Amino acid sequence: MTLHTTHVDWFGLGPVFVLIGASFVALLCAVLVPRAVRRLASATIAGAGFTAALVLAVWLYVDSANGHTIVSGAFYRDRWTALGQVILCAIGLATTLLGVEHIPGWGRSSDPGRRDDHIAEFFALLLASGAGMAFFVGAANLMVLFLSLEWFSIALYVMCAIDYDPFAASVGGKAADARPEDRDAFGVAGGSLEAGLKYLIVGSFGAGTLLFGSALVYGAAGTVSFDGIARAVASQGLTGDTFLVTGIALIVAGLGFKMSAAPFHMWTPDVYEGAPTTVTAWMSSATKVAALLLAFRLMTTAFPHDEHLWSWAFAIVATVSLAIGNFAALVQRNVKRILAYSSISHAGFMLIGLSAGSALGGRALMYYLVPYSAMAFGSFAIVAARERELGVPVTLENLAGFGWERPFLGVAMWFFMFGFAGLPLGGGFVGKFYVLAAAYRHGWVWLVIVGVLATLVSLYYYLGIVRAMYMRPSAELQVQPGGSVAVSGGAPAKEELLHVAVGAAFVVSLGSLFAVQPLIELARHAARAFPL
Amino acid sequence: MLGPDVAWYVAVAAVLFGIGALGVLIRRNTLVVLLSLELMLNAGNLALIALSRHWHNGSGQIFALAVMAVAASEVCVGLGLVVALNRRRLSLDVDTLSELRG
Amino acid sequence: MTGGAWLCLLAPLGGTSLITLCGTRIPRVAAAWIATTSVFVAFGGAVWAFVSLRSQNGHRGEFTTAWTWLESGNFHAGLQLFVDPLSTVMMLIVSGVGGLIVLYSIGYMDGDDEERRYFAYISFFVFSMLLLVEGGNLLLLLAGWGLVGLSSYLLIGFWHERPSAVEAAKKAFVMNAFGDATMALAFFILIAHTHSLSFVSGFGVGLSPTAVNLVALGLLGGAAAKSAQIPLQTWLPDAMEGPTPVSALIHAATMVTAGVYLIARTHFIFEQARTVELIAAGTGALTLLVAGLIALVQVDIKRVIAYSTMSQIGYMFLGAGVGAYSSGMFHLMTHAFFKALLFMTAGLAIHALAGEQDIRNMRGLGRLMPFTKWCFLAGALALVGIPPFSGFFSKDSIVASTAALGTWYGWIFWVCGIAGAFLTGLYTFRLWFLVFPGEPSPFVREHHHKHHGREGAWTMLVPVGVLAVLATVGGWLQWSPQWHPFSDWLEPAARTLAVAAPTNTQEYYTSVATVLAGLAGIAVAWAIYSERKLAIPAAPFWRRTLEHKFWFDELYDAVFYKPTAAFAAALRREFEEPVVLQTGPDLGRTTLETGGFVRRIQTGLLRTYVLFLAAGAAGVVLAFLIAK
Amino acid sequence: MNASSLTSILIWLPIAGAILIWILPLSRYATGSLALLFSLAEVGFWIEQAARFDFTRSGLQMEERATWFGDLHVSYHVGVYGFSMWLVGLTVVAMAACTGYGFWVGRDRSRAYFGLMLLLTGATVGVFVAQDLLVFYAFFEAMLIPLYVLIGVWGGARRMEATIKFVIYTMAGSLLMLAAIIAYGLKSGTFDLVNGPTSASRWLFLGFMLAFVIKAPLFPFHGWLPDAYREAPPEVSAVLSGVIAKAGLYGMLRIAIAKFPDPTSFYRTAVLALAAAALVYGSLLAFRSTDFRGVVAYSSLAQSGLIALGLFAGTDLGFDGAVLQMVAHGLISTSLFLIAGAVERRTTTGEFRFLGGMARGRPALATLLMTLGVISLAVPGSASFAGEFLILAGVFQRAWWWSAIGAGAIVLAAMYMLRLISAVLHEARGSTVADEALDLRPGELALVVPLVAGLLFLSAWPAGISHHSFFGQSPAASVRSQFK
Amino acid sequence: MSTLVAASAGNVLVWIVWVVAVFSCLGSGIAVITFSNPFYSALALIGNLGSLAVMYLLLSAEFVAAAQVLVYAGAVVVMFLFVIAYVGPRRETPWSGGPSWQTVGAVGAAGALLVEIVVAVGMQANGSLHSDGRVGAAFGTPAWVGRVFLIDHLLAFEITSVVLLIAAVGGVILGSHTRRTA
Repeated sequence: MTLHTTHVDWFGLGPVFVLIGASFVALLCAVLVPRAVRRLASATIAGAGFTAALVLAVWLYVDSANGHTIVSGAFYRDRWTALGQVILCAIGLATTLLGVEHIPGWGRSSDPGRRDDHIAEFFALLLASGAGMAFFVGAANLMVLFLSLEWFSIALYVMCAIDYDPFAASVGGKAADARPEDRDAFGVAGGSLEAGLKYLIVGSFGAGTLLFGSALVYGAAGTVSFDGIARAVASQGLTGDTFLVTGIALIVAGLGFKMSAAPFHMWTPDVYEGAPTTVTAWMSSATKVAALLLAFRLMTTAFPHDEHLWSWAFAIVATVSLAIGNFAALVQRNVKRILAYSSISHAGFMLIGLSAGSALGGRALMYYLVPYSAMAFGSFAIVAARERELGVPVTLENLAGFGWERPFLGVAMWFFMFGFAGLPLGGGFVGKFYVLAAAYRHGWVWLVIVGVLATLVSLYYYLGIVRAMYMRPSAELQVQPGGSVAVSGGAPAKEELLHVAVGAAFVVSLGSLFAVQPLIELARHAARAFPL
Repeated sequence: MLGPDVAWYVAVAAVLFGIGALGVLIRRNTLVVLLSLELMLNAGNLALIALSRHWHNGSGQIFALAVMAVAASEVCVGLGLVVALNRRRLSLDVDTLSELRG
Repeated sequence: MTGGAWLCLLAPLGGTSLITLCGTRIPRVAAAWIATTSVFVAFGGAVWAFVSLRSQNGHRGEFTTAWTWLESGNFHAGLQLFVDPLSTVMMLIVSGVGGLIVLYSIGYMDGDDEERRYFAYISFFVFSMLLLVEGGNLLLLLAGWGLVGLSSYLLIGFWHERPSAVEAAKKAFVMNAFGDATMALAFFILIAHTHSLSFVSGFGVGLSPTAVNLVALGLLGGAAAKSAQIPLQTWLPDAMEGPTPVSALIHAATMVTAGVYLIARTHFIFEQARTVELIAAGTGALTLLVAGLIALVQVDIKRVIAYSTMSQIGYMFLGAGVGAYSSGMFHLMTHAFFKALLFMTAGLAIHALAGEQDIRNMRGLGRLMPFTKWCFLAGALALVGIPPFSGFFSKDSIVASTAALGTWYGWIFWVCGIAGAFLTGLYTFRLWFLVFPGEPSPFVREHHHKHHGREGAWTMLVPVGVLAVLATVGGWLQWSPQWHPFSDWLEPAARTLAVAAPTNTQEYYTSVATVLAGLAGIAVAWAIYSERKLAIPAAPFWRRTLEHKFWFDELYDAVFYKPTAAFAAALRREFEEPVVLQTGPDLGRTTLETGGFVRRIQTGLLRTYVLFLAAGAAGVVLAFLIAK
Repeated sequence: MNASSLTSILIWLPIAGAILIWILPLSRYATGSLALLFSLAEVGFWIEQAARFDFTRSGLQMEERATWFGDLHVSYHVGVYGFSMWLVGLTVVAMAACTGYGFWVGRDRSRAYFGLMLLLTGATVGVFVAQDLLVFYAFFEAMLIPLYVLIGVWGGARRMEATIKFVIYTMAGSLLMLAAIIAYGLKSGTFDLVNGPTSASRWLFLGFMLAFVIKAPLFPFHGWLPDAYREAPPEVSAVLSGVIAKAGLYGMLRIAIAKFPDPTSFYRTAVLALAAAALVYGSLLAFRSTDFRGVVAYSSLAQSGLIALGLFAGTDLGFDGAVLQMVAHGLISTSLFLIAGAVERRTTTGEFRFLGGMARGRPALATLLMTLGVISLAVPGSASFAGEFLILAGVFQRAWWWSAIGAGAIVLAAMYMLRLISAVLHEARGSTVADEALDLRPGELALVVPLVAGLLFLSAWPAGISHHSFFGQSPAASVRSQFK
Repeated sequence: MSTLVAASAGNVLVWIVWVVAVFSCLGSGIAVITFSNPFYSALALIGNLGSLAVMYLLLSAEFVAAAQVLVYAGAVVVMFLFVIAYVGPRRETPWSGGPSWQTVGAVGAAGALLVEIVVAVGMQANGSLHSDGRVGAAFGTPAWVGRVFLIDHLLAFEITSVVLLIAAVGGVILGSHTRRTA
């Protein structure tokens, strides 16, 4: 019996293979490379991997004017995928830069031997999750969707928990009567573990939901491939089929979890706060890119006939996300939590573009992701810098004076906050404009109003961060700067790479304000992949 | 086909899914929560296989096989976390893992 | 001719600018002489304009425009001067009398440490006043109008450490601002209907009767405010807080008479709104009586003269109001002479007594200051209207014009005029008898001091002397029954209305009546204040009423100022702070509370999170099943 | 140099300067000098622009256009009309003076400070020259960013509240404007202000107007004003009241009135009523304010009302007067706030009960404050008188009572401004006024005197602006034809 | 005829097996979430997995059924049991803890999901889900599954291996922190 194996378009899967390959190499570093250079070696490999994948993705973009599926309809080789991969690889590269100086346990230990624990594995997981996301954005059937989702999710679960310190004081359960801002005293590493577990359980629940939804859709359409579903729905008139709509609903919930859209968002603030900040930076930007791009593809490719259902669903979810994210962020003191809620509200904004379900909405979504991910990454990176400086979680209180002490990071943070708030510093402004325009064109004036009101509420906490950085005298600062930096002999942390990463985010978010037309052209070509 | 219609299988899967979800929602022991998640994934698998039978195509079965591997992976990581929690002498009660909140 | 006008206008402005820019880099006396010279140069310019206008027989006047000052749509207002008989007369009076008074100020203000500021202000005033009288359109007139108000404010409040001076200055300005506002409203009507404010080209023609009445009322409001006529008179007596030369110049000779000039200038409009014009006359009549009465009880030498000024302007309003513009203008001129004279002699007295102004302390001053005494007497007689002093010629023709009306209100005006003459005699000579005759009182002996052996610096005495001569002979320019070059000169600009042209008979008997009334007043004054043959009538209520100036201040305070202030304070207390300023923070607080609520949902308990995920999924499924 | 690039230069030159200042590690003195140099260069470029502006030609001049994003027809489109040019001039001059003031008082953290001031300059100029709605909106919002920091960092004791309030208030309006912009732009297929059609939608009009009445502000949307004006550093208050507030009024003219003729006439009475309310209310509260900046702040509210009265009169005189008054009041309140700053520096307070008697021995301060005060209360013959006169004459043609209210407010203006003058300069010496408190120093004079000179020049020739803001004989017709 | 009888006899048998499998499946599922001792819960899960495997067989998915037993019961549950043994039994009763509305919400949400899906299935049951059910002999056999795997779903197959690898790495990382040396 001859087995005619399917043709594999190696080039089409190039970025994924490069990343996964780099991941294996990095993993080998963990055992083969001496500890002294392990950090450098694995970081170099990660950087090289992301760079190579980025180049390949750009090449793919150029070379994939006519989108089609490859490997028996499992994966889309088109510009939407390629553009998504470009963004993901860019974020990955920046995360690598940020991660080079990543110190497990926030550097609370001066033990030089501990410093490089699992650093190679960290980069391997980073590359692996990047590969999973790069795969996810191109998924062409529900099975690949589910599997690649789990692929990067599992990697992220581990990354969230990677910083736990097995020897820190056991304080679990004691926090019940402590205010969140007093939590500094407790082991942050415990937070990392808690974050990992919460993410894992909620994530698995979401995955289960997604799986069951996929099963129901499969039951309705008889196929798992996106265009096959659309064809089946069209040919058999399944638009109102109960299996199909229930399945779509469960898939919406499952994906909503990944986008951290309310009411599936509850894990987000905790996980973002508890996870190592490097990982948070990566998650908050890359996961959203992947989930939103995939969701847009899935909805418009597989379920165009049920647009009346999912566009409303996403509109409502967007509204709830905007409300919850912004209101909850108002009363936070921990900066990572504020940014986490902010990411929820931005998920709401991007869902507006998704819910419009039009080519304009797709462009808006794709455009929005660029400045958003730059700003999200950049702001978490700055939080990471402050954390490394202080050795404790960053709150609005201990951010005091930061802007003046670290002018570059301060200006960048200032810039990101105004950009998040939709003020015209950076592309966040145009992004908001774009998604609202998409909503308006869809006939949803109410959604436009919701969007602008949400922006108004959000101003308060974004400005609050700027205020904390610049308008409080640093004498108010209660915490002694210290951490590993101070203990290990006064040499300032090597932050050049972090600065480069933040600078890159800065340039991207600023540049996207001016280079709207080129970006939109890219997005337009990318959105041609869809039957819109 | 022999035996009940595919719909019955799917109904059973739905009930199993509900049981699993309920388990996650009412149990505090991390291990039992992980077990309940397995129930949910298995409910999905049952539905997939039943529908695979219904459509006479293999996608469902393959999907189910993949899900098994994924479930194993999740369990692997989940149990790793449990071990790590245990090593920090932390309770396995999920309600005590609430340092992060607000 | 226009060159003269421009020179006249700009010379004082140049003086002001020079003094301001030089600041403390020039000695005080230099500033004084810059101001004086500039005003005399202005007088030269006025003479130039007068002479060249005179050489152009039958010419009504000439416009000269520097540039378009304000322009919008089809409305244009040039920076435009108008040289005509009326404006040249005013230019001569303003710059002439002004020059004398500025000269006088050199002596009077000597030693004040802010002399430079004073002279900058006073030449600025002269500039403003000249702008007012020369302006070729109403807008420019209003500009001058406002600027004289401003300089008046500055000069009244010159001694700004005195709270009373500052208050008086503010009061003057605000009341004048009220007048400015009514005038501006009148101009708006004109612009809306005729698109023009220029004195040329069918000025004020084509308005509806209502409109023209309103315009005239608006103008009257401005005139009354500036000229301190009832009901806008209360600022003038307070304005005596300023230095005495200021009172002489602004609050006697020039600015306060601007209302009369305005009526004469805009008589086209007032003649179309005859009722309003008569209201102006009535206002004048009322004011001349009320002010005369109040003057009877004042004890501050300057205030007595100030009320006298109000009273005399009342005469001018009466004249202009009934249509005898040239009589009004003539009285304006003679009044400028004798009232400036009176103020300046009073100033000499005040100066000699080191600032004392209470007449009850001044008895017997004439013995020590003979020059002052005789000059004051000349001014007093001119004021009362005793022939051959100037006031006689001008005042009588006004009263005669009221007789010429021949209507019931005409006769009322006439009676008022005569009564006013009596009051004038009474209060003027009350002042005279209290201050000058007799033995010097101990106070006077104690405080009197001479300036280098004279009654004042020569810069003070010379202008007084000149004005004494003018007050005496200035009226001979015209005796309306026989000899009226002044009216003839003004005729192209402001022809006396036929109804207000008295016959010679009316002139004669009116003259007799006013002179007799004046003499009676003098006699009563003599009887009461000199020889004490008559007791002061004991009428406490009326006395108090007069001392409180008919309670106008109290009334305005209660009706306008206090309610406004209370309303503003209430707005702030009841609306601004609790509503406007609090709404934002309240909304913010509510928002934050909502945030706190949302935060409480975030329990940190994993199962809650899963619950939300499950419930959300259930909700979406339910919605889809329902909506499909 | 191409004339049309002047407009872009005016926007981007200060922004480039800001970036330069942020990058270069210069000393405080060098930073200030550099910033001042940029501000003055900006003024120079504006003079060049004014010189090249052709008043005999209708339509937009010195226009530049580049596609920003094509699919929604948004373009970077800038250019000037007569009135925008005057407002640009006001901006650059006032900003130069305020930058100079910051230099003079030696603001700490000079690089941040001067960079923000320059950024503010560029953004504000951008508002006045933007001819695309989204560009307009972007600059309109961009103004807030430097202002937020400037108030929050260099402001007074209660600066936090003030600045948050200010930003949230303004954003509340402008975000609804964003919604309106989106609706307008997508409905009409272009965001261009020059080519865009007029709209009859009342909702959109209200969306735009809300932003403008908050920015201007008009009663009762001025909740942010007293705090912001009091707590900001004096030069920032000067900018806020002198320039930024004008952006709201400019928006009414350029967008609300020009693009929404039908809604404008529908809501005319309502807006006029609001404007009149602002005028009277502002005047009354200015009259009861107990501090220097309070008086100027509320008088700014009153002036905004007055200008809005002129704009919504819809008559020739109203439009011309409004533009003239915008410039005149801009210069006045800028200089008044700078002087307030000078007074506060000498006495540590702006409260009237601690002030007084500053005129004696301080002739320059007295002369300038007096001059500004009387110009501010619109003494006849001054530039602001010309503006107010035209506005009220214009609105008189709409209905007489608006003018009557306006005229009454002028009397109130006299009351509060004289109160201010006498409380600061006159009467007994205040408890905080030391004998050693100096007169204005040459540095301060160099900032304020040019502004006052500008005002005096305008007083001598108000037609320079009033007749050179709109092309043609009839501004109203020009507005109706959307300035074409 | 005989085939029919045989079929109907087989059908009855299938039904019986099915009913038993369903009961044991659901029963053991409930047991999983109700036993207070996690050790028993894990054992109950084995029962559940087994009964599911029976159902897979009824659905002609032999290979999957085999994999189920091998992978799940053989590997996953054993792993569970090891860990439970490692951390020691920790008893905990269901329905306890959390905020007061947690339980109500839990029952509500899970019940709602269940009811909704069951209703959806029920609405479908008379429609498209009714099928004759004849499948080819190869259906579900390992060979067939392998073919489908390698031809139709090659990528899924590959991913699965990657996912497992990552999970293994993760487990190692989480489970093996090096000892502090100093």
